[in-house]
This record gives sequence, structure tokens and C-alpha cells, in this order.
Amino acid sequence: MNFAFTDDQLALAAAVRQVLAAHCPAEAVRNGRSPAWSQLAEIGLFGLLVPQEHDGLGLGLVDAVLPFEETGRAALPGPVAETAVAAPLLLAGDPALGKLAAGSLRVSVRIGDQVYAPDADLADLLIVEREGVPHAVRPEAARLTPQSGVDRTRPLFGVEFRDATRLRTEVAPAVRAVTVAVAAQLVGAARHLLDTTVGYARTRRQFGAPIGSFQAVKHRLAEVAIAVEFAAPLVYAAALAVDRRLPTVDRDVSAAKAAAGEAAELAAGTALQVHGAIGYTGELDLGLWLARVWSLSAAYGGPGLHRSRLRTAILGTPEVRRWP
Amino acid sequence: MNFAFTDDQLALAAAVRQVLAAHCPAEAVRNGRSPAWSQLAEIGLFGLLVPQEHDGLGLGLVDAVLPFEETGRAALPGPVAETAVAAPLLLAGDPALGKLAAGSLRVSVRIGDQVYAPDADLADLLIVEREGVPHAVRPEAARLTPQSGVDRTRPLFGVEFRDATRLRTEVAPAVRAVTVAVAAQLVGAARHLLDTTVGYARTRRQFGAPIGSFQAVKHRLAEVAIAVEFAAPLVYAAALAVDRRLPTVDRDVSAAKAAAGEAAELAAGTALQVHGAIGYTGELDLGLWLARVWSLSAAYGGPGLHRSRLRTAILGTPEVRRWP
Amino acid sequence: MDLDFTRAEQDFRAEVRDWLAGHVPGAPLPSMDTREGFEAHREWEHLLAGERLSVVSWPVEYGGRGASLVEWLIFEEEYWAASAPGRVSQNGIFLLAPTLFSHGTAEQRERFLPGMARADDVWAQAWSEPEAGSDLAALTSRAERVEGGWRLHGQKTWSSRASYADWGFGLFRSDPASARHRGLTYFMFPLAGVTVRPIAQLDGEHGFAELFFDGLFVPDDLVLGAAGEGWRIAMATTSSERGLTLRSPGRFLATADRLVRLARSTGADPVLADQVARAWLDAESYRLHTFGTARRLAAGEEIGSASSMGKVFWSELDVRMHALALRLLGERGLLDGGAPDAEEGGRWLDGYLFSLAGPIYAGTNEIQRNIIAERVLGLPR
Amino acid sequence: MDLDFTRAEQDFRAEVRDWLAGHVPGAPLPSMDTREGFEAHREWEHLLAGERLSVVSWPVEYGGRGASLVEWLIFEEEYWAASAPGRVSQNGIFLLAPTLFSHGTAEQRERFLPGMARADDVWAQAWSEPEAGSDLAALTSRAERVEGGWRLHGQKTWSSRASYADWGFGLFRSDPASARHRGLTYFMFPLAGVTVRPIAQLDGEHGFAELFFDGLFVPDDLVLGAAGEGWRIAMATTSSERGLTLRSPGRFLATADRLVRLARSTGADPVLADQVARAWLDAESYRLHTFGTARRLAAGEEIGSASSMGKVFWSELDVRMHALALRLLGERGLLDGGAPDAEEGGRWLDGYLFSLAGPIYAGTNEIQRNIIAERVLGLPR
Repeated sequence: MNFAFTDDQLALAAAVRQVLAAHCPAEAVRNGRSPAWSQLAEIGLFGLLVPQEHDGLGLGLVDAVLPFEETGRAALPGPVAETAVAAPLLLAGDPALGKLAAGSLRVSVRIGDQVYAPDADLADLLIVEREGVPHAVRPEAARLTPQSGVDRTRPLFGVEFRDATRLRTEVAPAVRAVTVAVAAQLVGAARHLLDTTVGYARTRRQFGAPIGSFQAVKHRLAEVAIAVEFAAPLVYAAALAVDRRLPTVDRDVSAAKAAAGEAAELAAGTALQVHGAIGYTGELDLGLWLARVWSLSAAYGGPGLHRSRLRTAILGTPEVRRWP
Repeated sequence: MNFAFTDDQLALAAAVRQVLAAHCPAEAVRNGRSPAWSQLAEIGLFGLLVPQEHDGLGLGLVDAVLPFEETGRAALPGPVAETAVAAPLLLAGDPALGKLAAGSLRVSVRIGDQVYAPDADLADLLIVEREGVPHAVRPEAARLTPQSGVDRTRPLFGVEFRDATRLRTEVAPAVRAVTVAVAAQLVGAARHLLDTTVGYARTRRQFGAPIGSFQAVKHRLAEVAIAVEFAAPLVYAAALAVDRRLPTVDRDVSAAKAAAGEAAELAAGTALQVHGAIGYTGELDLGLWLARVWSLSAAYGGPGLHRSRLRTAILGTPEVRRWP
Repeated sequence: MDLDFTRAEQDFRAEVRDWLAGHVPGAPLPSMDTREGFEAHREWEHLLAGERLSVVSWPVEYGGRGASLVEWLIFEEEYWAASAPGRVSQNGIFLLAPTLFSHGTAEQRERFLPGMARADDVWAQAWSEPEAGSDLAALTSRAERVEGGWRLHGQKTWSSRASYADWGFGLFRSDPASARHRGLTYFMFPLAGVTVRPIAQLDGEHGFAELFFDGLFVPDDLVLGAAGEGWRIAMATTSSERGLTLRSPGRFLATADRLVRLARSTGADPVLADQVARAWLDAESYRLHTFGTARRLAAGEEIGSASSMGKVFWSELDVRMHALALRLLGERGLLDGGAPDAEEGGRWLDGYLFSLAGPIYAGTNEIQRNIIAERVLGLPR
Repeated sequence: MDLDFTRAEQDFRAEVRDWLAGHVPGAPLPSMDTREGFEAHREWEHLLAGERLSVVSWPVEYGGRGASLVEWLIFEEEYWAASAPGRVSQNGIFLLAPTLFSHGTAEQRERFLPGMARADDVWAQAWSEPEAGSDLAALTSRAERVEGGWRLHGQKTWSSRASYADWGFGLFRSDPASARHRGLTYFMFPLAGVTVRPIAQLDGEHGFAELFFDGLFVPDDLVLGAAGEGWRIAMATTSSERGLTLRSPGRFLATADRLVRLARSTGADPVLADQVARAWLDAESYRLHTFGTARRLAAGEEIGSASSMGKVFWSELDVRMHALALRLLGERGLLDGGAPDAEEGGRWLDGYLFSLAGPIYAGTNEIQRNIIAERVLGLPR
């Protein structure tokens, strides 16, 4: 038993982080729609879950979880989780997988508990669930209704369509995988918010001292650190559960999404309170991350929905089974 | 509209407080079973709700609420709420009311959500609910099973009985009234815990300073102050609702009991954490109040039960009605 | 103790309710942080003032009705329950006017209060500075003594309504040798001579602005109270900002009622339903508590530092209620007014973003908790 | 990254589980804070030691099995899931032994570890003093240098197990001119020469005692590490007290599982059910987190201040789980072992009272949060 990331897994995450540091600064989050896409394709992010026979890396979700933390940390815009995580499963066996791995097929989805398709206007292909079955929809066959909201860097769209191709895959595995990827992004976003807020608290002075020297600020930030520290293992375990198709997988995915969403929302609320009024403005980049946390926490089922499922899973079954 | 206590109401509370300061010190809580009983009878506590034609004061529950805060503040032992609040309603019209008002009839009850009769071994009369109807049981006809627990100064008893007299009163008004009285006691106990803990934090030194100068301690105690400050008005309003037989009375009683119990439990937890290990011992009197808070918070329905009723009352009715 | 409204109080409630039912605009006004919306809100204030409803608790001579505190609370309950427009003249009415009543000259009151009541003059507050957020005593903007008055220099920030308002008020350091609380003077000033730069907020609105002063001349009759006494005077004002006047329960009661309706219509999960019920009761408790406070104030008591408890309570309740609404709505809760599917035109999201400022402004809740601990409970500094 | 136990780990788990199933007493042992219960618990330790299960992670030569950290975690999971008795030798095994391994002499290890493993010697800790609760550097008990050793003077408190234990260990100020962290020495001492006064606790138990030293002679070979180095050595010990060793997840996992069963049997209200599910997942998360930590420790990394996060998390989880159980049980939850109607002989109440000490001892959670903020996050002191 070895519940720690391997050197390969860490190296891939570091590569993603490096690419994002170079190609996805806050300015790109604010104004770009899909920055760093080709660079991420080059290091294999979009082929990570694509089988090797389709020019992918043939890896598992557990290998994607740290790279996705990095995309969350950078608040990377674009339909990245949908393209890199949902699409390889929904298109399993499809020749389009090669293009997917190469980063030349952008996909947006509306599956599971998702009501809207994120970044659908950028997509080369839409995959939409209807009556429990995934359907591929070409952009020209779709009518998109923009549903503008708090996260301007992750626009949502209502999708109606005329023609669609019924896919032969199941929708549930893709829903689980993309939900875990988004949970990982939430952990990454929470880490960024914690780091940024710690940095601000070290330098901003009030009453003659850095505000980070006040115990109330210290303890709030310590709470965030604890919440993130103990949300992350649930996300990692959920990724393993998806890869191994464990009987507890649905519970584990809900636990990951709920815990990550709540930790990130705590990080967001604390970041705003510690920054004070300045955090509330467009003067800082903070607002980009706050909006992203709110938007991702609600995506693919918010904490309320997943908590209600967890209640049933844990109290409603005759025997609760521990991982593994 | 005048949501403030009258001078008469304040004066009665002050009198109770004075009596308890003199006759119910912590030592009496620890070792006495019903200290200050006759002195409280003298100033009219047991006749407060008894009609004037039975030698009582003929007042309302709203007049009892501050005196009961004082009994909670002093952690007064004995079946006081049962005798002074439940019994006058359960025995309405009964000639025994005169003895009740004089303090020469001690009553314990097992009604409503109460599972055990508190201080039943001290009672001259037991009133027990059976099939929704109150029954009077003489002590010699009752078999009491001691159910010892955390609050050694408020012992509980299971009650079985042979003979009983069916009373003609309804049980619900008495349940409501005694529940509000206990809620008031919880507010009083919380105020005592807050005062005691503030006093300790002002004098106890660690790391070269009084612990009350640390912001973490300050903010915890501020939280307790806020919780008590905003629980109390719900208790006062519930007392008025009982007196006026408002249609919202059950909701208001549940709100009072849940809020007071939660505020008092917060005060207890904070008191223990601020005192540290010493709070955990018999060396201080603190433990008497902690145990009393736990025991009263569970009495006549705990916060969980009342919260579930509140959910139904507030979300399940077509229109929520505000007080008044 | 009772909760029985008098006949007069009931009649007043009925009058207010009826008038609002007949006059509140059917569709929400445009945002008061746009020029168009600002003027629409000013028009609404004119309408209110015509009925002497803009400042019910003021004396009749200044445009009010001399209403009691309880009547004012009744007015607020009815006002927010009717979903009436936000108050564009709030800064003046709730922050400046109490100070004018207590520290202004008769001439100042005559000159400014009637126009404020009618919103002919809309006022912006100018408390904060970039380096003096929560620490108001660290102000560095200065007032230079000149013949017949003063010249103002420096920068203010988080000035609400300043983009379109007519007048502003705030503290300036009039004694250059002074430090901290000393040597500050309370000024009123026309915004015409001030450079105003709007601050973009999370929601894209511009409710706040930065103000730049470059020697604006202010005559002596625009000084409120004595020179150098600004801190003491301002504290009386911020204490009322933190206390009863700014946050009457009406707004939270209305939000709680809307939240209950939302929870019913969305069929809330029991866990969320529990939180909704709690929030509704918290609003109720805040209302009852305020009734008690109103009684004490009417009896001439001071509420002082205890008002910090109210500030913490209402501001965190407001965040909680709006966050709950967003959670009940799921993904749809995060849509703004531009989205076809937005609930109530994105009002819950707008309210959430607005509520987030509550624990920050008028003294952060950290500072309020210090005040509660030190001044109410008596813990050492 | 994986969560696949090896064949050897699975075999070890099966062995432990089978042995416990055959040996854990059917009825709970009497409280270890009574003379009778203490000896019963000592007997149980003998039985464990006979199977080399009392200290699985120690080297074979001292009575252990040289088990890996993961195997030790497995042992703990099985131990608590089997509702096996509390560990009367916990202080020695978890607090003193790590220090003996790292700072003791070979003679000290030979002399004390085997007896500790068999519970022939039961150890009491003596960290706190009346005026040095959380602030351990404020110790004033002193060690006076004499021929061949030291004489101990002063008072210790909150010494767990001291009423019936054989030996104690703690810090004494050996340099009278020293202050704070300097000039402290780590001593082991026989309790026979110490006056022990039990402290009555909330639950009427006497798990803690005060110790009074009146010149007890301690020879030099009972000094652990160098004289004057006590603080550094003790910090290594308390860091392991706060870290992995004292609070393996096994106990919390077992409590979480019992809580889920209780919630099912009492038909928990959805709101309480939600909290139960959260607690169960928190325990699961603590377990997973600990697996990660074990891996890092096994690879030679230090966990250092990060262990403070674990301390806060498990101690508050433990309180939460027990408080939830009491709430599920209502009035019945507050009954003690003497009450006929008590659930599981009052075990939830006992556990609740015990859990309340968690956020206090081994560095209060306020101090832990300071440590997290300053040493993990890098905020200024």
C-alpha cells in the first residue's frame, strides 16, 4: 500500500504547472478563452486518458488528478476537464480519439447533474446526455443560449439540437471522472487562494502590524489549510476508485466533490474577508478565483446534492465499506 | 409595543437572584437536593402561575422567564420548573394549588418528550403522561428506577405506577410552559458560564499574558455572547406566545428551546476549552454547570428534535407567520 | 413586556403598506450604479418624500413625520417586504443626518436636511483611505487652513454612491502635527470639485469610487462640529452605522421570507431546509432583539458597544441567507441578470455579492468581535 | 499511488483480527482508573505481549515484531474495531519509548523497554505544572545536583495513570539560573518516592493526578539525554504525541462505524444523519491522510509542524462524533454506566467526556492553529 504520488505523477503535474505559469497568467485568465491549450496538448494533457493505440498516454484518472489541481490553481479557462477527462470515456473506441489526444478536438459536455454546457461556444463537438444516453452533436446542429453568470471566464450555455449521433458508451463513467477532475481543480483553486491570502496577510498592515500577525487571521487561515489538507485525500481516493471501478465509486466521487467544493468555498470566503474591500474589486485578480470556485463548486452537482447522496450511501446501506 | 421587561418583572427576578446568591451557592448545588426552596416560596416563585383565588400571584409565563433565568444562572437543583411551571397548569382547578403556591407540594413530571422524571424521589406528587392524558401518581404508588447520569445534581428516574388519578387538564400547555422555563434556565446557565469564563480569562496567565488578551479567546467568548444575546429574545417571545395562546405557539416554543440549548452548549464547550484541563475536574465548580447544561438541553426535547419540528413548521406551512 | 402594536402603530403600518402596494414599480429599477438607474432611484425618493415617507423618523420641519423608533421599524418592515427600491440617499440619511442633528449648526440643518430628505442632494460617504481600511485613525488626507476655510488634499476610497452623488462627507487631518485620533476634522464638500474614479467590483458594478482631492476649497461653514473634533463626531456616526439605524431588520426579514418561499418552490433537501428554517428564525430573533433595543433607546439609554453584536449577527446572517439561496438553486443560482434562466433576474446572486461586503465594511467583524470582547465583556486589550 | 495492501499486509491484518476475535474480553474491563481495573488492563497487556502484539512496530529484541508503519496502522484499525481494551501502557509506549529509542542509552533501552512492552512497568507522564499548562517552558519544578545524581522538588499535574503506575517521566529545571526553554533536564523516576494525589474529573473518574516531589533522589542513569537538553528532547516526544503515533486513525474509524450503526438503529433525523455521514467521511479522510503521512515518514521525511493539522482535525472530530451520538440518544445519551437504560453501558457518555480533553491536551488547539499559521503557512508571529 502506497498512498503517495509516484515520481512520474509528480513530474507530469510539475510540467503542467510550468506550462501554466508561462502561458496562463492571470491576465490570460481574465481575457483569454483557452490559453495554453496547444502547450498543454504538447505535454500530453489531452491524451492522458486516451489509449495508446489512439496516440494517447493510456493512463488513469489518478495520473490526471495532480495535473488537474494545477489547472485549478491557475484558474485555467476553457473546456479542459470536458475535453481531457469526459471526452476520452464518452468517445471510447471512436477514431476521433486521435484528434482528441492531439488537442485538436475541443469538446464540451452536458451530462450528469450539469444543467449547462461550459464553454460550448468554443467546442468542436458537443456531447449531450438525453434519456440517459450520450449523444454527439456537431456545433452547427446545436443552438446555444448563453447563460451569463458570475464566472465570466467559464461561460455557460443552454444547448438545444436537431441532429445528434447516439454514442455507444455509458455516460456514468464519464460523469464520475469529470466530477473528480473538477474536484481536483477546486482543491487547486483553494490552494491558490490560501497562498495568495497568506501572501497578502504578510504584507498588508493595519493598526501598525501585518494583519497576518493577528490571531484571528491566523486561525482562519489555519482552518482553510486544514480543510484543504483533508479534502485532498478524498479526491485522490475517488480517482483510484474510478480507475478500479470499485463498488463504492459513486460514494467516493460524491465525497470528493462535496469536500473539495466546501473547502474551496471556505478558502474563497476567507480570502475575501482577509483581503477586505480590495478583494471585492477588479483591482486584484482575486475575483477571478472566487468566481471560479463558486462556478466549479456548483458544477456537476453542488455540495448539497452530493451530501444528500452521501447520507443515503453511508446510512442507507447495510454495511459501510471502507476504502479499499 | 414594548418588548422590554417591566419594572415589576425585573424586581421579581432581582429578588430571586438575591435569594439564590444567599441560599444556593455552588456548595449547595453540589451537595444539596433542594436548597433555597422555602425562601423561594416566600417570595412567591411557586405561586407565580397559580391563580390568586388559590393564593398565587396569578401572573403569566412572561413574568416567570427572568426568574427562571436566575435559577439557571445559579444551577438551582430540585424539581423547580416542574413544580412552579408545569404543576399549576396540570393541576388547574385542583385544591392542591394552594399547597403548591405555598411551596409545600413538590411535584415532578414526566410529560411531553421527557423520558424520565427529574428529582422524582423528592416529589410529593408525580404527574405522568399516559396515552396523552396527565395522571397524578402518589409517591407510594410509584416505583422509581434511578437512571444516574452526567448531571448528579438533577437525578433522573424511570417511573412505573399502580394507581393514578386521571387529571382533567390537557398536557400540551404544561409541556409548552415547562419547556420555555427550561429554555430560560439554559439562557441563565449560559450567562453564568460566560461570566465565569470571562473572569477566568482575565486572571489566568499563559505565555506571559492573561489568556483573555489573546484574540482567539476573545473571539470565542464574543461568539458565546452573541449566541446568548440572540437566543434570549426567542425565549421571551415564546413565553408571550404561551400566555397569549398564539397559533404559532408550538413553533415558538421549539425555537426557544433549540436556540437556548444550542447557545448554552456553545457556552459550555467554550468554557471548557478556555479553562483548559482544570475545567475538566472537580476542583472547580464549572463541571456542575456543564452537566446542568447538557442535562437541560436534552430535557423536554433536545435541539435535534425541536429543529426538526421547526423545519416542518416553517417550511411545511403555506404561510409563515411572524410574531405577533 | 409585550408585542402588541398600538392602534396607531397598526394604522401606520396599514398606511405604509397600502401606499407601497400602489407605488412600488412593477419592474425593478435599473442599478443605481448606472447614471440612468441613479436618476430613477432619485425619482423614487422624490415620490417617497412627497408622502413624507423618505425620512419618517425626522421632525416634520425637515420633511419627516416625527415617527417613533418602533414606527420606523414598522416602516422598514413594510418597505422591504414590498420589494421597494434600494435607498440611493442612504449615506446621507443614515450616516450624515444623525451627525447633523447632534453636531451640526441650525444653519447646516436648514441648509442640508430638507434637500437630503427629497434626494435633491444625494450624499456619498468618504471614510476609508487606501492605507486606512479598518484602521480609521491612520488617515492621512489633509485639510490645509486658508483664509475663510480649508483646502483638501489626498485620496479617499470605497466611497459609495460617489460616481453620481452631489455631496460628500469625511474626515481630514487638519493638524499636520497630529497623530492617530487627534487633529482630524469632519468636512462636508461638493463632489463637483473632486476627481472621482469608479472602482469595478466583482459583479461588474461600480457602486464604489476613489476620490482624489487636489486643493479643493471648502469654506468654514462646511465644517461639521469643531475643527480637530472629527474623530469623536465620526465615531458617534459610525456607532450609528454599526447600530440600529443602518440595518433595520426589515431587509433581513424580507430576505428570509423570500428564502423560505424559494426553499418551498425548489423542494429543499432536509439539510438545506434546516438551514433555511434557522435563518428565518435568526431574522426573527434579530427583529425581536431590535424591538428591545428600540425600547431602550427610546427610554434614553445608550446601546454603545453592544451594537457590535448586532453588526456581526446581521452581516453574517445576510451572507448565510444568500449563500443558501444559491445552494438551493444550484448552477442556476450563479446566473446573472443577463441570463434567460436566472431566477428573479439574478437578484439572489446580486444580493450575495452585496452581502459579502457586510462583514467587511463599517468595521470588519474581526474588529467588532474585539470590541465585544473588550468593551462588552471586559477582557483585557 | 495506490491503496492496495500487499499479501503480507493482508495476512498480518487477518492474523491480528483472528487473534483479537479469540481474546478480546466479552465484557468491558473495569475502568483503568480503579485499582482493580488497572490490574485487569495490565493483565490484558501481558496477553498482548505474549503474542508480540503490544508493540508491533518495535524491534524484535524489545518485544515487538519490527512491523512497518502501515502494518502498525493496520494493527490499530483491527484493535479498535474489535473494541479491545484501552491501552494502560500508552504513556510509556507512545510518549517515552520514541525518546528512549532516539536519545536513550543502550543500557536504558535494555533496562526499560522490555518491561514496558510487557506492562511489567507502567509509566505515567508528568508534563504539566499548575502554572505551566499550555506554556510548557514556564516549568518551575527543579532538580538539584547531588553526589551521583539529582534530587527532585516541586509539583506536577495532569499526570495520567499516575495513581497506579510504577514509573514516571518529565522535565525539571536543573539549572536554577535558567529561564524558559533552557536548563531543563529529562528525568525518569520511580513513583514509589512521589506523593500522588488523584484529581477528580467531571465523570467522577481519577485518570489524572497531581505529583508532589520532596527531594526524591534520582541517580544519573535515570537522566534521559544530556542534562540541560530536556526541552529539545521533550519537544521531539511531544511532536510525536501530537503527530502520528498517539492518535492512529483506528480509534476514530471504530467510533465512526459505531456512530453509523447508532444512527441507523435510532432512525436519525436527516440533519443528524448528514452530520453522521460527514463524520464518517472525516474519519475516512483522516485515515487516508495518515496513509500518506506514513509513506512520507517511511521514506525518511519529517512531518514536523504539519502534524498540528492532524491534531486539530482528530481531536475536534472525536468531540463531534461523541456529541452527535449523545444527540441521537437524547436524554438517554446522558446516562452513565450505573443506569439500567444506558446505551452500551454509558460508553458514549464516557467517550464524550474523554474526547473533551482532546482539544486541550498535547498543546491546545489554539496553540496548534498558531503553529499551523506560523510554521506551516509562514505568517508572522
